[in-house]
Amino acid sequence: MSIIIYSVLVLVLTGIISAVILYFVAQKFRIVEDPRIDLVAEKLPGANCGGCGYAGCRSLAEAIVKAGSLEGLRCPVGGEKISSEIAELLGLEASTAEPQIAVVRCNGGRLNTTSKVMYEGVQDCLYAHLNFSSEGGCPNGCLGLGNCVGVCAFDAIKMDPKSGLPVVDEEKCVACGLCVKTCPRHIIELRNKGIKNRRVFVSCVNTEKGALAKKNCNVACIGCGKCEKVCEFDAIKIENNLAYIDFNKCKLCRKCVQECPTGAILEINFPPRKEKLTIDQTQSIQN
Amino acid sequence: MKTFNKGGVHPQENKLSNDSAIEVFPLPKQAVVFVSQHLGAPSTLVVQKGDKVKAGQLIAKAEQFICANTHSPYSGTITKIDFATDFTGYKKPAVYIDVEGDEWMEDIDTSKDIVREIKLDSAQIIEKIKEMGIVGLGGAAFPTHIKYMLPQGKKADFLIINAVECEPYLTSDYRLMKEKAEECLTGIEILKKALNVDKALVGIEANKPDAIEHLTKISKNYKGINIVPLKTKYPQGAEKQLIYALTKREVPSGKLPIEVGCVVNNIGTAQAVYYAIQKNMPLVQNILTFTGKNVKQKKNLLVRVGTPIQSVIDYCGGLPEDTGKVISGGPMMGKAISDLSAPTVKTTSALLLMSKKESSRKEETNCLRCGKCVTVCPMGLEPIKIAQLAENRLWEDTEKSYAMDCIECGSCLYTCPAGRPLLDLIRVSKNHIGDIRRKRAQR
Amino acid sequence: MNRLKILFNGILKENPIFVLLIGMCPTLATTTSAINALGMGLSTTFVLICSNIVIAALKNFIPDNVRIPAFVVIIASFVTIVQLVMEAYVPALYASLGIYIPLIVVNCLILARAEAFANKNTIFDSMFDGIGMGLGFTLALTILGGVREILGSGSLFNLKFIGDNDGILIFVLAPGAFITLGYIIALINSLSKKKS
Amino acid sequence: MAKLDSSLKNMVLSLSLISFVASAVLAVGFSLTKEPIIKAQQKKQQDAIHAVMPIKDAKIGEKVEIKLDGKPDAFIIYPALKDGEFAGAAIQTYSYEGYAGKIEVMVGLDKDGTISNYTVLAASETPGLGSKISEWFKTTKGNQDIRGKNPGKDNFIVKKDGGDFDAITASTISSRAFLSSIRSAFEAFKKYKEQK
Amino acid sequence: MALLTVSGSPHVQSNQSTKKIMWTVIIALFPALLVSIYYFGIDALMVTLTSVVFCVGFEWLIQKYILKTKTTIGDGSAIITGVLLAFNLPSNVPLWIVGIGALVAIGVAKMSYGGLGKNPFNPALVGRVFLFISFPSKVAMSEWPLPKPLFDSSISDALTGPTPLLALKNGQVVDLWNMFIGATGGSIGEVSAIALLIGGLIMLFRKVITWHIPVSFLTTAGVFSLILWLVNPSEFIHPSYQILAGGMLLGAIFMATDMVTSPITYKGQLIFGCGCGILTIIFRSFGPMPEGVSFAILIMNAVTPLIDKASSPKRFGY
Repeated sequence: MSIIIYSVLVLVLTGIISAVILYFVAQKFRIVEDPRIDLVAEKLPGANCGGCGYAGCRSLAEAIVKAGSLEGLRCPVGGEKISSEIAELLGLEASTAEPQIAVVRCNGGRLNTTSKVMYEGVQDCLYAHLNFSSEGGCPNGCLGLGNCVGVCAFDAIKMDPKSGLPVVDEEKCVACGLCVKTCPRHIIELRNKGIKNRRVFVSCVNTEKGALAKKNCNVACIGCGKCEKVCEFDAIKIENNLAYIDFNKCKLCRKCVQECPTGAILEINFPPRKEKLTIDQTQSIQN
Repeated sequence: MKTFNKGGVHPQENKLSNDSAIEVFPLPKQAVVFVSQHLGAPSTLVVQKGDKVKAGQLIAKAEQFICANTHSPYSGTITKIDFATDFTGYKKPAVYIDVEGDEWMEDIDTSKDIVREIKLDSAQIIEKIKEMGIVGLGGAAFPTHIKYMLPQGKKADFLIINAVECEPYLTSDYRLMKEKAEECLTGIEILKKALNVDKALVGIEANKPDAIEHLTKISKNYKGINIVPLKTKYPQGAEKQLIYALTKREVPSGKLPIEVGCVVNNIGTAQAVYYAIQKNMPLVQNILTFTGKNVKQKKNLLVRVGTPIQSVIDYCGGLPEDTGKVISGGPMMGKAISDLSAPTVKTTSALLLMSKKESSRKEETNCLRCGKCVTVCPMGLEPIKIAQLAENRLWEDTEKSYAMDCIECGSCLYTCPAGRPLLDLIRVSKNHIGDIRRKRAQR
Repeated sequence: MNRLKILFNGILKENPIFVLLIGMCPTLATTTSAINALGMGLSTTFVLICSNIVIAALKNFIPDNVRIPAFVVIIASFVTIVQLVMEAYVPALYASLGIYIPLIVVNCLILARAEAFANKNTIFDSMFDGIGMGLGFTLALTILGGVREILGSGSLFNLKFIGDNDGILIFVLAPGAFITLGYIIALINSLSKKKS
Repeated sequence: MAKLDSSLKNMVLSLSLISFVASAVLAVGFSLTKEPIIKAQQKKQQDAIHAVMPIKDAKIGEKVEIKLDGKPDAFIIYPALKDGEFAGAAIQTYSYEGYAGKIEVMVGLDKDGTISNYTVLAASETPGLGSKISEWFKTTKGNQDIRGKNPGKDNFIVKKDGGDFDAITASTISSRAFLSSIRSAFEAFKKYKEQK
Repeated sequence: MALLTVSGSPHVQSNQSTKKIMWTVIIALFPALLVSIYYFGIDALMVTLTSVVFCVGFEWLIQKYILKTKTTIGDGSAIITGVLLAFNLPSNVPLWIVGIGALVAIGVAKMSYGGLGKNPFNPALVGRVFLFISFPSKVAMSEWPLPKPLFDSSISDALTGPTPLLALKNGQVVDLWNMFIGATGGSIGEVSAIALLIGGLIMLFRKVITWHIPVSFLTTAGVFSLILWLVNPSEFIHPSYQILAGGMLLGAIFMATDMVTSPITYKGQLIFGCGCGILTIIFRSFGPMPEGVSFAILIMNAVTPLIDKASSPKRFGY
């Protein structure tokens, strides 16, 4: 019997002493942190992709709680759903933004340019960019060495082995913008996904004069201005010999696509037209 | 024999054009002169389309601190002011000139006489160097006058002249020293005066014994110019390595040579300075080595700036059949040319034609950790480590591995038995580190 | 349905050994043979289920700051009970596992489940989690022990099948545990990658 | 019920209550299993003694502890009595020279000191190598069987060191330790007989 | 005309290559192989061939079917692993055990880490140690085949006896000259000091290795064993035996100098060699086994990253 009393006494005493010690230690070293940070962080996807511009999901959560508003603090991965959830959690108003997707604005690649030189060395776009214009000669076009593929945390961008150009997977892309930041030639852009994923954009970033641009690449924008004239919504601007379609103004009427003499404007995810298009590159991108 | 303290390689020298005397390249019919041909801020154009220009006339003016003037190398009419492709394929603003005759500006002395008497004082010399658009001809094209405008409180002890020519194949400096020794030495004299020092050290590698002999003989007529033979080892011609080889002084990381009391200039620059000061002639021409193992006519040419590269090749017998690479400069640090229609610039010191076999890179295998890259690095870096970090895109760690100290001599890539693109990766890291530092500075 | 998911979560998706890699000490030490591994796995499972239930039941009663000592006391009690019972009634098993039984107290698996699951969920969910995790642990241990026994001693569950020859001795020793575990995890990773 | 706050009162109460219950349960459990555990241990001892005893159905006399010079622990001798006569003994002996420390052996000697049988009580020798001592020296093969040999007459040293017995392949150290424990047992046996 | 190529500088590369390095090592291994064929007969050749064939075969299979990458067996590194593994085994070892050793060396120690250049441990040594631990009764480290010159018919087959180290430990007398030329018991590649030295000189001359590791290894081992010998000549072995006997020379010249698993700077290599030397003598003198070179080198392999970190070269301008 004594063993029972003895062991109970020892254990209970240990318990009491450690509880007291723990209490004072906890008092002394308590870290005051806004408990909402944890709640917000829990809502975020936790991929730590850095697409929001912060080091990781928790940093974004800290920033959101600290700022007390969602103005400009958005998780590109989670999108609207998470934004509204967080807004609800913190009693804020969610900033609304349309879903976006990364778009590759170069259609040159191996199919539409002829190689004039060969590149050898480390397979890194930035390094090739430092050394020469490009195999086809276009100083603005895609180098095709895949830095964008390397940085994508969502496996959403792949090199097309045929054209040597990156292709964005619509399902997987979350518009985090890492590839946009990585591309040394600023070819990739985040554009609105559009109704039914339909988009019209100029697939060229070459700022050379028309003749020069056309010399190197079959599908270059030559800055002729035809699209600008045909556009009824004032969505197209020509600057530096290059047309740019403002996706906020574009109504997806597709008139410019037909008008473009080089086929530099692409339409994505539209049903096939009745009359056949002259440019078969459109299809190749759609695939 | 003196040399630098660590690392270095000894590639095949291949000085094939040693025996060809400097030849004057005929004037082209049409020339393209880039508005800015130096490192730093762009110069401002001062001529217009349709203007008639004479050789030596100013066409672009330096208006900012690190900047240099550009002069017309030709007399003729400006037909166009537009972008032109440089040899890397990028577009740069340029002046197109239709060459008509060869009429120089009136105040330029085009005679061959050697003028040794220096009339100007230090400040005037520096001003004149600036005016004549002299840039470093060693390769970097850094405006020369800035080196001589010493920062407050710094004093130079030595003028160091780089006549090492450690790059394989190149012979332009060698020919210069053999044929124009007086001009070079007078140029050094002028630079000495500009810098207010009484000692100039001229480093020459031991593989040019007759140049050493020749210069040593002539330098007896000049005071305070020491010709120092150096052991043949690449990259002896790198600024910091040369200073160490000649003075045993180590330029601290991230600092300029003036920190240890030295100013370094290329021997070619010294000659250009001679012309600028004594003959009033701006930098409009330079000596160009045309070489390569399969090239039939290996030449050293005096070429005006703005000559199309293609015309130089044609002049020397055209492109050999199996040419795989055309390089502007030497095989170790030169740049590969992607567009042969581009014109030469002030610093085009060589055109090297390499066969496919000679120039193509080794097959890449896994790193063997042999450590040869570490052994040969003249800066004491660990290229193997930096490359590994760069492959994993850990740019901040490459900075901590001192990637920024790399002088891009290429010894690591040259020596790597596994054919790893070490220097490529280090250069990429340096670029990223630059971005990171800029971002940091903004904060 | 939900509970079934919890159950299989522990066995496959979050297998404590092959996926979460927790509780490595008994894993490496006791898997010299399949039977030892099975014994260890079942003892741990028992403790895990009991502690999960008790902790889930008491979770509101335990203030956050003393939860770890409280958990440890609860877990340690069950382990001691297992040890006493085993010593009293299955001395043979106790002889081979004896020194590892007390180590169940500090098996991260049990504390981790208490902290991560039982402390937040209902009694029944916790029980199923305990069963699932325990079975996953037992399964993994038995596989590991089986492979090591086959390679190291040429037998399985003490049934010799390669005659008089010894096996590859290193697999019975500590390095063999690491090597086997590493390759099994690699295999599972490559299989699951292929699947997705 | 909401979770309790981490106040001093709650913490102390909760932890001490849990400790109280746990210790109570354990104490009860301990007292319940005390008897069976002792019995199990005794049975193991008895089994070992009986297994090595030179004569069947012998009565086991009072155990005697013998200390030897230079040996730290006592050797325990269980004399076997047949019809009240001393007919041999089971000796619990040990050696600290094993590859992994102490090995404990129960060895049976008849009244002349000839070895009848032995069993290894505790050893942590390398599995597959040193652990073979439990079988090796009672296998009829080569010069390895020690049964029927007498440490007083035969040289209980491994062949390599000039003795009579084959060491286990690649486990010379364990073999040496084992034979040394048998020699010690014989020493103790002699001393016991002298004392008597 | 073919297209011009563009790349960053430099545009020339030295004529060194992985392949050349590997084949030089293979050539350097030949003298030792020939000596052991002379002394151990066709068995030595069989073990070596089996080991090479299995190593190359496993590397090919793993690259082709498991990793699905380009096969690189042409670079010769698997052949070196094969030869070195065989050199560390006795000539009377069963061939199936050699196969298992090759699988471990290539599969576990090399390919698991990503192939050539990524393995932290010397694959041949890992294979050898694996066999040594796994098959103590078959790769016995106490009984070794004794030399039987190829043309000497006076000695009958399959004689075994202790290696010089073990013999010395047991107080027997061993002839130094026999150890130097290789007429002694031991594993295939380690017996002949002269053949190993010739191989080392070939590699040194072709700049495949530098002197740092072998010299620091042997010097440290020599000095340390000399100290021990001076303290107690009856218990410890004379340094000259220490260096000539066992795998010391094979380890110092061929195993420790493996560039993949040794430090990259000269400073680091000196530290590495010293570590190997001291550990070897400690294992030999105070350990339960007569030999310790393999373990010493493997342990130093493990600390190589730390040595690398500690011995980075002095940078210019700091």
